[in-house]
Amino acid sequence: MAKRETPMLDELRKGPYPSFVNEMYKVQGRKPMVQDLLGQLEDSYEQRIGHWKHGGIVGVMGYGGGVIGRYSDLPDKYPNVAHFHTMRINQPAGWFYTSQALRTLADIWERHGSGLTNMHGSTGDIIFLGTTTDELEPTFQELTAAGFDLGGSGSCMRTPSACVGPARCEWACYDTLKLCYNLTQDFQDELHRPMFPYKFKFKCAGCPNDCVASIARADMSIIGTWKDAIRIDQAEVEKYAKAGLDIENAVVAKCPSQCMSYNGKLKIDDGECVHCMHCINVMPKALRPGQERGATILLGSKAPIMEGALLSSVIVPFIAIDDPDEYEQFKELVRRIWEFWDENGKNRERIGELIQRLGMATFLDAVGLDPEPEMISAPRDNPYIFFQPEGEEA
Amino acid sequence: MAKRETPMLDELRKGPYPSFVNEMYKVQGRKPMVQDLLGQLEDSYEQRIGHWKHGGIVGVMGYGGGVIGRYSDLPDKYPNVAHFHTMRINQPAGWFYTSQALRTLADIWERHGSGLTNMHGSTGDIIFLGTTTDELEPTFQELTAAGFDLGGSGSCMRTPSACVGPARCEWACYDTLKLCYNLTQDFQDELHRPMFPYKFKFKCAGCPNDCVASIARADMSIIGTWKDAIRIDQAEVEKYAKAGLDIENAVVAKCPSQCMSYNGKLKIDDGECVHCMHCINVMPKALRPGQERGATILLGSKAPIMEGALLSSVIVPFIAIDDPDEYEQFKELVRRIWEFWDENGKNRERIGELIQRLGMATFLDAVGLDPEPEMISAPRDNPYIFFQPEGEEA
Amino acid sequence: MAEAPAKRITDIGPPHYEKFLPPIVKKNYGKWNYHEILKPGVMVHTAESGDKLYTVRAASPRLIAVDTLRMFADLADKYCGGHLRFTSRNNVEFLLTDPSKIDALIADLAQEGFPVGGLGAEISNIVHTQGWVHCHSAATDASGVVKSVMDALMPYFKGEKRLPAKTRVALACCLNMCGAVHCSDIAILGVHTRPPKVKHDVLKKMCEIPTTVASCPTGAIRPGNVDGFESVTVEEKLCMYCANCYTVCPAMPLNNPDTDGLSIWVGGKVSNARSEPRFSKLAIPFLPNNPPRWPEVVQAVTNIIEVYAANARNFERIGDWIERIGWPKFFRLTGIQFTRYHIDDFKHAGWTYKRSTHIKFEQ
Amino acid sequence: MAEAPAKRITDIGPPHYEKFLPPIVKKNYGKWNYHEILKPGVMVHTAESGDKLYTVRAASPRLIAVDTLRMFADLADKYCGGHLRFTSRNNVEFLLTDPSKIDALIADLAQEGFPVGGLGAEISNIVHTQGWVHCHSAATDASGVVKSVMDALMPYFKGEKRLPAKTRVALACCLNMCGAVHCSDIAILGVHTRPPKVKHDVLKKMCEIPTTVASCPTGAIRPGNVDGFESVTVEEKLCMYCANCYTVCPAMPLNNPDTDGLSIWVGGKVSNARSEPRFSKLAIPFLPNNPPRWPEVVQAVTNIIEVYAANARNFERIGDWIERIGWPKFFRLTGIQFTRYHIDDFKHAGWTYKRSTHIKFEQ
Ligand code: SRM
Ligand code: SRM
Ligand code: SRM
Ligand code: SRM
Ligand code: SF4
Ligand code: SF4
Ligand code: SF4
Ligand code: SF4
Ligand code: SF4
Ligand code: SF4
Ligand code: SF4
Ligand code: SF4
Repeated sequence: MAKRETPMLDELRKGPYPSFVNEMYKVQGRKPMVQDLLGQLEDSYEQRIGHWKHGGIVGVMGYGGGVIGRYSDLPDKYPNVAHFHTMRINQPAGWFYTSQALRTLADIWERHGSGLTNMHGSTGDIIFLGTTTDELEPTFQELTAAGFDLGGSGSCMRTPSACVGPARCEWACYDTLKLCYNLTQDFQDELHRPMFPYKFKFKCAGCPNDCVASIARADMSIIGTWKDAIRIDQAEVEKYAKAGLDIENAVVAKCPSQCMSYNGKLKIDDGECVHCMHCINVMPKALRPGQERGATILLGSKAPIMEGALLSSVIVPFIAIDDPDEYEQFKELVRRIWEFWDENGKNRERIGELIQRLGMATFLDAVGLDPEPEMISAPRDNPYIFFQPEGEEA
Repeated sequence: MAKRETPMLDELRKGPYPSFVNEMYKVQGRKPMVQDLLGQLEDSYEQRIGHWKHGGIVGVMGYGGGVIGRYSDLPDKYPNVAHFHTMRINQPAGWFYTSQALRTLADIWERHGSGLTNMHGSTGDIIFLGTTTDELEPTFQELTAAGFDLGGSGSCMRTPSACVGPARCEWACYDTLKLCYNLTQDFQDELHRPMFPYKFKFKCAGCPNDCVASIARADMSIIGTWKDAIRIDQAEVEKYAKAGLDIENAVVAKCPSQCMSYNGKLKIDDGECVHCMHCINVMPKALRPGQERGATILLGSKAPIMEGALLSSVIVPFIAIDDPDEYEQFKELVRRIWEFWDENGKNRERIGELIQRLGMATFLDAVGLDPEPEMISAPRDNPYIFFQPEGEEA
Repeated sequence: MAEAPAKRITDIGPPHYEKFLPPIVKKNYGKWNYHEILKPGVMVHTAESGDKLYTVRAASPRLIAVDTLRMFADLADKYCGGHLRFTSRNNVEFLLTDPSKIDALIADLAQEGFPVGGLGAEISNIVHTQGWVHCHSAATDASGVVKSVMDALMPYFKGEKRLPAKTRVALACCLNMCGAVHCSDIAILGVHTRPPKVKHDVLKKMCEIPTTVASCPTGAIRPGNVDGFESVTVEEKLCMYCANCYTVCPAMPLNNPDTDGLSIWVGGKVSNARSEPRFSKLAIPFLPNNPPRWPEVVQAVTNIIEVYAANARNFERIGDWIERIGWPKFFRLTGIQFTRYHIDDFKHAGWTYKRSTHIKFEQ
Repeated sequence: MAEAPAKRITDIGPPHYEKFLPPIVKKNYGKWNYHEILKPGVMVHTAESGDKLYTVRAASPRLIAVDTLRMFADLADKYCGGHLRFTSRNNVEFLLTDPSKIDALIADLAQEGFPVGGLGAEISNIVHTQGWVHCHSAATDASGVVKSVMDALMPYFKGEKRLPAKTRVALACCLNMCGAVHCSDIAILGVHTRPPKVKHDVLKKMCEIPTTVASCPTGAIRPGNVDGFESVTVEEKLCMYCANCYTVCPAMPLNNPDTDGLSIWVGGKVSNARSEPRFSKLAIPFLPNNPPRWPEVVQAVTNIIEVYAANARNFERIGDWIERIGWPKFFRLTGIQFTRYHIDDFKHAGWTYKRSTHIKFEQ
């Protein structure tokens, strides 16, 4: 069949930024599937509308997720994308690869799919973009043989992800890669076999800069922080000043809690510091997070559907999260939260929405956490208090 | 009948702050009603519970409000307060009196009621505290003969009030007393004959200091402001500095929009000023509001019942409100707002709650105001936009 | 009601304020230039004309006998041509043109038991409500609590003790909040803590069932057939004791000597000075009703004011101060216990959850 | 599905990350001391040991062919012992120990069409989603819009034009917001603007009526009997086109070539640096779907970035900048029209009303 002309898409082969259309061209010669993808996409561009139908349930044996079924609504015109399913492959923590590993993945997908990928999906997975139902199981078996496994989809624990953390970043306050890997391994069943009211995402950020956007995109956000004083190397501060950094305006004046002062020497009132990272970000050579390190646990962020978007909110102001006991305690908390969600969550109700519906205090009671003022920006301003019998002795 | 002992209340006759119990003692000798009031109140103190029943509907001929009916639930024990109704008398704007006027009021209440008053009630009225149903009409006739009239109660326009404004305050940006009086007179029918879904309160404050708490306690808050530059008398600034005022820290650093600077001379970037009054409050001799004066109109504040407390929000960022035309235009807006409320408001739904239920944009359309960014603290963060047919061409 | 006879005077409104303005005010109306606080309770306003108006502000319990009105009238005649006014916080202000008379007036007022003060950064009168003196809805008394608290705060009223900024205290005896306590530096609020007990016999006589059902903000009231006739039942788990049902239906009283009490709220403000107006937030969920002196309430309010006075910077209202130090520190400094009740769980609760890692740790 | 045969490997999870870490990372794991940005797209991390790790960051369209994976692999072998990683914004990073090889690598990448940049205060890759390439729910394409916008923003990616702070752009092709655009400095969001057209025949085959009804955030979907069989109807006045019904029920498509389009959002952020994380707010309610280059969107985004770059102070994210100047001024400076759509009318709308008189007036 003669290749359909794609003048509109070809427009997008021009320009300085790397072109996804060029990527399609790289494989279309040997992949009829991609020829039809280009064709259908050109139709979409001409008609300003998508041409995919809802995905049916497809997958690999024994798993409830990891594959997004996709079918064309123009199967006669573009038979090679009549089936065009996506596979989600759990990325290595921190998205590190060797050339060897990349080639292995490339070869598997060359054999079984469109040859197109997303490196990576928004949740963090490697995305194998487009294959047929028959190819799912063989692809899966080659992947596991090569030491890879599927990621999550549907109402399950989704593939956790982590910032580069201690592997390359001087600010990591806990080992994000280790925690991400540990959670992924310990919760394989929750990852592959949807049994929750809805999706649940973990994202591990090593410090408050939050380079994996965990506070906006994870049901549970684990964000590194420290309790003790910021470490200051006054000599390096001096050098920054000499090098022309306006410490007064660029650092001191921008400190959100106004807890710094500078006059040749930099002073920080660490009890007032809110650990925003700004001063450290600006003077990485002179300032470093303290040494009593750990993480703040926040819960509930999500996109708008359906009660409106949420940012995660603090449920544990500080925990040390390093040795096996601390890991176990943390995972115990996670299990209690899931239990509470299982028992009370409505279908397609995220944990963040559930907590708002039933109330933070109810949630804290259920999972065995004490209320702390660090969990709120301000106490209630309405007098609608549900006093409990013991209320009077408050 | 022998006077009941009131040991607990007598406790409250001691201490430096003027005592309401002493006030009751002043009249109880000649007012059995107050003797019984003291008695019943002592019961309440002993038993830690009130002894008043719900008020039935009592009032004066032709009026639907201005009287709060009140009945004792211990009528046998305290027959003189079996009826103990309150009359609300519309205060003169700004709460100014002559000794003559005070004596007139005192004499009327001496003749017809308990002899106890509140100067004033929270809405602003003179409160005549406690009389019987028979005395209501005679009291009313003596009051009107003396040039006074009742205030509001029930689902009507409530008695408007105003800060002292131009009568004594150098910061009044419009004539609060004149507007308050004008509204009260023009809306007498709305004041005396409840015909709204619920109460509607006006409060007139001459500047953003808001000395009548209008932004928290009025359905419509009219708060004076100015558009042009703050008037600076640099010589007086100098004097404040000499007198020891730390202008840098007490004024410049406290400016919420950081639009001031001081080095011998005080500079203000008036385009950035948010008219918070702080600098003027601290240096009244040196700084004065500008001369292009008027008011910001805000709508909707109220106590918690039932959707939660509200502060008023901006519906007109600035209007000049001085000459008759401007008064008429303003009252036209008020009437359109009442119309919208009448048509759409549920029983006991305040205007502020109604706007939140139907949406600000719907309200603006209905009353003929254009949306302006000054009406909001930030645009929506949720994507749930009700596009209208013309939406696409937005 | 029947229509009023023709000759009967109605709808005249209040007297025109101009009739009551002192000559100096009429002359300088809208032409004031600046003011100065001369001493506690005394200030002078200077007009562009150079005229000076002296204001002496005296405390008032707000509930006053006609005898006191007459006494005020006498003092006004004696000292200022019969001119006086009341304030939006219910203090009384004498308006003098002759400064030499100020001290004599203050002496006479003291004699009568009306101390002078409450200007500027001093504590002014407590805006309050009816309580057991006149309202059926009260969960506590108003005047008695106010008297007890103000007795303790007199040094701040008289300017003997300094405060960083204006500090507004208000009281409301039930959630209707007639005292508009929702935006006060310190608010005292009467609260019920038990659901209404439905009196079915009264209800069928006095209440409309739909209105009663609709009155509940949480939808706790359900229409239902109770032993034979139509009435309502209360889903007690959903009740947060607001008493709105009682307001519309006398058959649903909540008053209870042992479980009614008072709550303390902090950090609200009305003015736009520096920070924007702000709601008061919960500090203490419940204190017992303990007449005649309410010692627990007096102690709680005094404690907050003392901690504030000792820690805040100049011009910081209580809410501005807390904003700067953060709520955790407020609870630590005041020794007030943080409880589950402090965490909002009404309609917009999610807005008060801490959605960042901006956290302070004690060093 | 049927149980898997015993020999079949499952539930092994991803490879352990340590297998892929470069030796220098293993050696200095958790012992990094500081970093410096050497030039656009190139930074060095220095360990406590003194070791130095050089990172070269290259742009990626995210949708890449296996050929490109192999090309990356070859470059990694040639320049850095086969070690590389991808970032949370889908760029590719080569991890070098020998700084002398940096320029050659950059040249090879340029050769292949992969420019280097996106570090620090530069524009980095646009987090985006599937669009017409793979999703049924898309109101617009993802990759094509991103390509068009990034072509225009390359000077900011390459550091040829400076920005006051990190500026994160994201795109999501429908309200599900897989691109998590709700907290981005600039967000591009595909929107529908017409209610779903119910296909009753499909519905009865494929959808559960209760689930479909429950899926609507505004309760616009009512169960109802339509010509003979059970189906649902949509109260169009209550519909705000979120497509959540379509997500759970294929019989309720909203896609429409003429009324689907894109909206622009600004001022969101994720980091806790200086200010707390913040949602993006509506800037432009609707721009038409105009493939292949979406000029209206490109123009709108570039305009906002240029106005921001020209007016903001150093370290001010777009949201911080707007917070300082105020929204009215943002609309004035950008020339964007303020409309009724900007005023929130969802559940917590009241929170966004201006509840103070802190207003600026142009002089
Ligand atoms: C592939 C991916 C977008 C991408 O191009 O990267 C994606 C694609 C889809 N998402 Fe998503 N989501 C993806 C990350 C996200 C994220 C971002 C994140 O995880 O950080 C979000 C926002 C954060 C969150 O979880 O709220 C996200 C929020 C949603 C939602 C809204 C959920 C909500 O509660 O608001 C839906 C709707 C749903 O779940 O039914 C959704 C649904 C979908 C579906 C399955 C469409 C549907 O309604 O069934 C999309 C399949 C597209 C396709 O054909 O491939 N997707 N989705 C991302 C997953 C790849 C991966 O595994 O790495
Ligand atoms: C007398 C006064 C308190 C005082 O001691 O000063 C008062 C007394 C009552 N108020 Fe009030 N309110 C008074 C000012 C206020 C204020 C303050 C203000 O106006 O600035 C508010 C808060 C602001 C507001 O309007 O929201 C206020 C909010 C309420 C509410 C709650 C309304 C709401 O929407 O939340 C109710 C309940 C109701 O209306 O049914 C209420 C109801 C009542 C009732 C009528 C009790 C009832 O449920 O029927 C009280 C009669 C007490 C009595 O027996 O005398 N009162 N009420 C004030 C009127 C005096 C005057 O006319 O000057
Ligand atoms: C007399 C009165 C108006 C009236 O018509 O009755 C009044 C009069 C003045 N107020 Fe006020 N305010 C009066 C109630 C208020 C209220 C309303 C309230 O308390 O319910 C407020 C809002 C309180 C709040 O924000 O919660 C109020 C907030 C202010 C402010 C702003 C203070 C601040 O920093 O937030 C100023 C400016 C200042 O004091 O520096 C001010 C300043 C003034 C000045 C100096 C204005 C002037 O130049 O004349 C007046 C005398 C000083 C003073 O401290 O009282 N007035 N003032 C009220 C006296 C009440 C009382 O007896 O104490
Ligand atoms: C590589 C990466 C982490 C990863 O595991 O992949 C990363 C790496 C670094 N980030 Fe990040 N950030 C990365 C995504 C993020 C994200 C997430 C996102 O954009 O979705 C954020 C939150 C963005 C937001 O707030 O909306 C993020 C907010 C920061 C910040 C705070 C910036 C601010 O002022 O708000 C810093 C500190 C700074 O740049 O001064 C930072 C600093 C850094 C440093 C300098 C940390 C270090 O010492 O190594 C790293 C390189 C500099 C740079 O500018 O990229 N990183 N960084 C991500 C690179 C994405 C990309 O390809 O561009
Ligand atoms: S989140 Fe913190 S630790 Fe992680 S990469 Fe970013 S800056 Fe480094
Ligand atoms: S980390 Fe942030 S809050 Fe703490 S001192 Fe530095 S700038 Fe200030
Ligand atoms: S509100 Fe303004 S004008 Fe009115 S009294 Fe207070 S300070 Fe003066
Ligand atoms: S009025 Fe307020 S905002 Fe304006 S300059 Fe003075 S302090 Fe600043
Ligand atoms: S606050 Fe409540 S109890 Fe007090 S007067 Fe108002 S309605 Fe009555
Ligand atoms: S007290 Fe309030 S919450 Fe309880 S039933 Fe009555 S109206 Fe409902
Ligand atoms: S944002 Fe919407 S259209 Fe785009 S991938 Fe996600 S679900 Fe599909
Ligand atoms: S598009 Fe959204 S709002 Fe409209 S009917 Fe469907 S679910 Fe309801």
